[in-house]
Amino acid sequence: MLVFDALLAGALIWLAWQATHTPGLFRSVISFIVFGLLMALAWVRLEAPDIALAEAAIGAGATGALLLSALGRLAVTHEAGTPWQERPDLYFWIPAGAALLGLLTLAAWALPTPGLGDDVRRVLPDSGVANPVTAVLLNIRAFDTLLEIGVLLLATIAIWSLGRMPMPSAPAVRSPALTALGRVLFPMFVLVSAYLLWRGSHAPGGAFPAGAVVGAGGILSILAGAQPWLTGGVRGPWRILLSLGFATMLAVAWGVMALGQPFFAYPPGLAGLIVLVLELAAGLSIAMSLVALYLAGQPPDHWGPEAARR
Amino acid sequence: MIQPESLVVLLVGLPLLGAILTFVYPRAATAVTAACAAGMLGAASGVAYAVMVGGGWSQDLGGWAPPLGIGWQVDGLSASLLLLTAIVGSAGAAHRAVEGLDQPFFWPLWLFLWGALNALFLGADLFNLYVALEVLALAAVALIAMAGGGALPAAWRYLLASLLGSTVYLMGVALLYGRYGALDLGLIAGALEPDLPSALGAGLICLGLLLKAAVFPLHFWLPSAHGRAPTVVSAALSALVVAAAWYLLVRLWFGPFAGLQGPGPDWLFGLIGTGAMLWGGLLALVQRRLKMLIAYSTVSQLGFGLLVIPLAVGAGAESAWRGAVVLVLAHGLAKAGLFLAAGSIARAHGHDRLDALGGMGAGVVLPWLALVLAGASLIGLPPSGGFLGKWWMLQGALAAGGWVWVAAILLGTLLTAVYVFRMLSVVIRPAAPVPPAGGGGLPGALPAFVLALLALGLGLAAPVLEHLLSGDAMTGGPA
Amino acid sequence: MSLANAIGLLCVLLGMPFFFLGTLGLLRFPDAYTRLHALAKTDNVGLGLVCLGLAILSGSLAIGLKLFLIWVLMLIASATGAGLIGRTALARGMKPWGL
Amino acid sequence: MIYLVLAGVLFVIGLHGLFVARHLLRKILSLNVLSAAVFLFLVALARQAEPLDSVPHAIVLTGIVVSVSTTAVALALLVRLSRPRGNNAAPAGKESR
Amino acid sequence: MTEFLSILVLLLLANIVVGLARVLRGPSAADRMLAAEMFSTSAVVILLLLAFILDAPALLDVALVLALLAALAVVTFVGRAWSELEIRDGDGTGGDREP
Repeated sequence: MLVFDALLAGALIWLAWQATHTPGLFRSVISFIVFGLLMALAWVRLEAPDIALAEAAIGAGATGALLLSALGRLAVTHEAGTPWQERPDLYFWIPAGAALLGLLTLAAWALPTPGLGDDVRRVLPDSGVANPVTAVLLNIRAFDTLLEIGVLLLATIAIWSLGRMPMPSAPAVRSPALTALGRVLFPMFVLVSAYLLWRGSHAPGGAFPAGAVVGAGGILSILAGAQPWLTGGVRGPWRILLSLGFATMLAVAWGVMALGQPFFAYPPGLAGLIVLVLELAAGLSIAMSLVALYLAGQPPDHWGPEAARR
Repeated sequence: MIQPESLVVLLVGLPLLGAILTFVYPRAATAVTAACAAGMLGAASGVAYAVMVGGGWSQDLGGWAPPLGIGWQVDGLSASLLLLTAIVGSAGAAHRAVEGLDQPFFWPLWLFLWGALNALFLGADLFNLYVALEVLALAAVALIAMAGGGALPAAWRYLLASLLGSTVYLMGVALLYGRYGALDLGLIAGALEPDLPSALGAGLICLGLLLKAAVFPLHFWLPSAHGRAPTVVSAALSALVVAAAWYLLVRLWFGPFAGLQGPGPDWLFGLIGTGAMLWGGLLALVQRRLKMLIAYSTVSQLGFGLLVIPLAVGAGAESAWRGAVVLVLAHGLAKAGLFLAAGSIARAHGHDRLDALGGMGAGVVLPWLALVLAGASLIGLPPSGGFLGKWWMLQGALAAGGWVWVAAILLGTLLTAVYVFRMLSVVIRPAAPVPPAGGGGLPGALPAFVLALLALGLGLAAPVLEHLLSGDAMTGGPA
Repeated sequence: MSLANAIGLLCVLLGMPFFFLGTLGLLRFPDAYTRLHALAKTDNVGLGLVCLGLAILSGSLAIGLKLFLIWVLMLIASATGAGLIGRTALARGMKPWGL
Repeated sequence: MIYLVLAGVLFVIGLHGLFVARHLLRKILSLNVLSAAVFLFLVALARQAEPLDSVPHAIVLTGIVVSVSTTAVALALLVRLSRPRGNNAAPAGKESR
Repeated sequence: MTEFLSILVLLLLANIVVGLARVLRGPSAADRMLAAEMFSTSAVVILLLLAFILDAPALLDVALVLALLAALAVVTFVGRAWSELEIRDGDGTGGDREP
């Protein structure tokens, strides 16, 4: 397997270089998407299936779609500048980079990596779930997750505050196969996502990949020509749904205080249920947020023909 | 009697709740924000009072003790900054509400910014601080971009600098976690040894924070972002967001990284601080726009705050430490006042070019008054907070025999005085006719005036401040 | 080694050449249309054989079903993708090789 | 160990790319490579711990979501920047009710 | 048997690495996209094989998600990106200003 690791590492480095340094924006974006794909393999090799799942759903799927559609919306895709080979600042960068790399490697060499594996294992029975990663995410370090869901909501608000969504300059290709794809696949997305959510309590899975899968399904349906149901105005439930995960987490964090518990401390016995509720709400909001992020701006109040033509 | 622990929960929960409400029901935004501001002022005062009475404390979130769980810590430093945030946040909100600009999504973003700041001032967990930093950065970027047009490139630069800073910070966190298996500040402080991984980790964390704090020579993104953002946003960014990065730097340096202190880093930080003070001051001197002048002054004033690192060791440490904190507080109040006043003036005149502004006259009396008072605090005229801070810092420096830093502080003060006088020289010009539709009159400038008064009066609160900050001096954590 | 295992392994093994040939086609074929063709073989047959082989190896119905689902999904993706790319390329006036 | 070194190399590549890249989209890619390097470093550390450490996994999951969000905001801003006088230059106007 | 499957995994990864040449060479955007699609199929197979080698059924789920999202990238590409990029030979190394 050492050969596998070395090969993977080599490919990742090459792809990262392609993504950041070689001319041709499209080539870079594709390189980055493949980079995400191979990162999923790296996570597997590092025994982190949860992250592999998230990377497959978010990294390879959603980020790829975000990048590609942004690339399509850019007015200018040509690049200026001298080829990097001719840049004089390389005389600074090569030694500096080598020094940084050397320091990092030396430091990594010296790390004893104590880790908290034992501690997590010890408290796992109290956390209400059997998957340690889910336990850490939604119970032990739930405040991190609260802020993280907050970041998703905040990103949506930030993007909406930039203005109306920029319409793609050309409509998506009309193809009967594509429409069919949207119709056939969307139930599949929901199904797989429900399965991941259910698995999350005892095996890799949970709200994040599940939400990301549904979100990706939503993006795919939009691309397949489905009328996006997400509207921008305050009418309709969308703002509530977008903030549902965040609001639920906040409500739980405070709600337990009514039961005499400290902030965010789940009452014993209820932990499993609370985690499940949080996962459902968070998953829903993650899915909605990904679609909203993909639209890259505030959607129109009504998706009429005039909105599509604009 | 309300537990101070629940007040702390309120400080983080309330703005986040408000952010949701103002997003879902924009109609009620002003009312919700007002309620949040009132609640936060009360909670922050309560927390500060609790610290004064009983000293600082730390609390675990979710009943999980570190190293597994996330902790919060409250001490004089964090309490005073929480209070500053509540004051500046409320004043900014009031200014905005009076201004009557109806931009969609301003309020949720503002409240997110506020909540992230509070979470930062409370956090005692390296990774949790990272997430809070990201929330802060995203909210700030969106708020800057609200000015549209020329603010977009500024927002972009800010976003990139901020993301780079937090990623570098996270790399440092990863190293420290690999070394000590803990993310909690207190646990790392207890275990720290000066070896390569710790030094590299701490170095990366400091580098990331220096970038976020726009410390010279990493300040390239700050002036345009602060100068072009909407007025209230400039105020919050200059008074609070930069202070948050400074706070984190100081908190970490005197807390977990205390084992790495030595003459080398001390001199490095001191020189950076001096450089920021002089360079920022010189550039502020040559600016042509009022808001840009104030923005560059932030770079310069931050240099004073950074001098705490070489000064707060050895003899006179406690005095220098107190002085630096008070200086940052006074700067926050004064700078927010300056920006709000400048915003009112710019609105009245329709521009903020220094050479074309008219003097104090009908319609712009209050803003100019606020500008004068806040400027006095910035220079450090007694009895302002700026005076008290510099006084304490100089005392500390003299006690330690740090003549270089004494000279640096005096030189920096001189520069500050020069650029503040350049700004204020406009006052004595003949009053220019203000277009009647300008609307920058009394109500909009009232928050600026209050802030300036507070900055000026802060020096009178010396005994209170001394008491508040004495419990946790230098330990970086609850005693 | 049981017979079922041998058959499963054989299927996996048989699937492999399609991947290598697919890459070969990707590299050596002259234009996007012909490369599309090479790719389709990999997705349909190669993946199908591997999934079949692994399903036999696992001997579990649940895993077999999951593998089948994966294969079907990849089929749909590859068919639509190929159709879309081909159609759009033609519509944009990209000339097929040899015409 | 090989992954720790890989993380270091990716970190340097991302850092360099961020500074020298001309096109802004490429800066976003560089930032993503940079954060991927940090995540890789964390998980590689978790792999070396005994027993396997779940905390970095959770941290990285959080980090991935945060990085997607920031990437999305950066991309939206970038699209606005590249079309200065498009149909949506300045975010103004009344809140839609 | 695990050793045998491991060798197959290694070969598949090598296959991807060789295929990267198509991403490098292009010439058209569609070619690069095709190569990426090919990689996602290969990655799915690698994950399937690894699931058996490491006896980690969770990896099947990862493969499932990858298979499900395989269509997303290519559909986005055709629908949103390609129309703007045109089908141009080589790379955009022209001298336009940066945005």
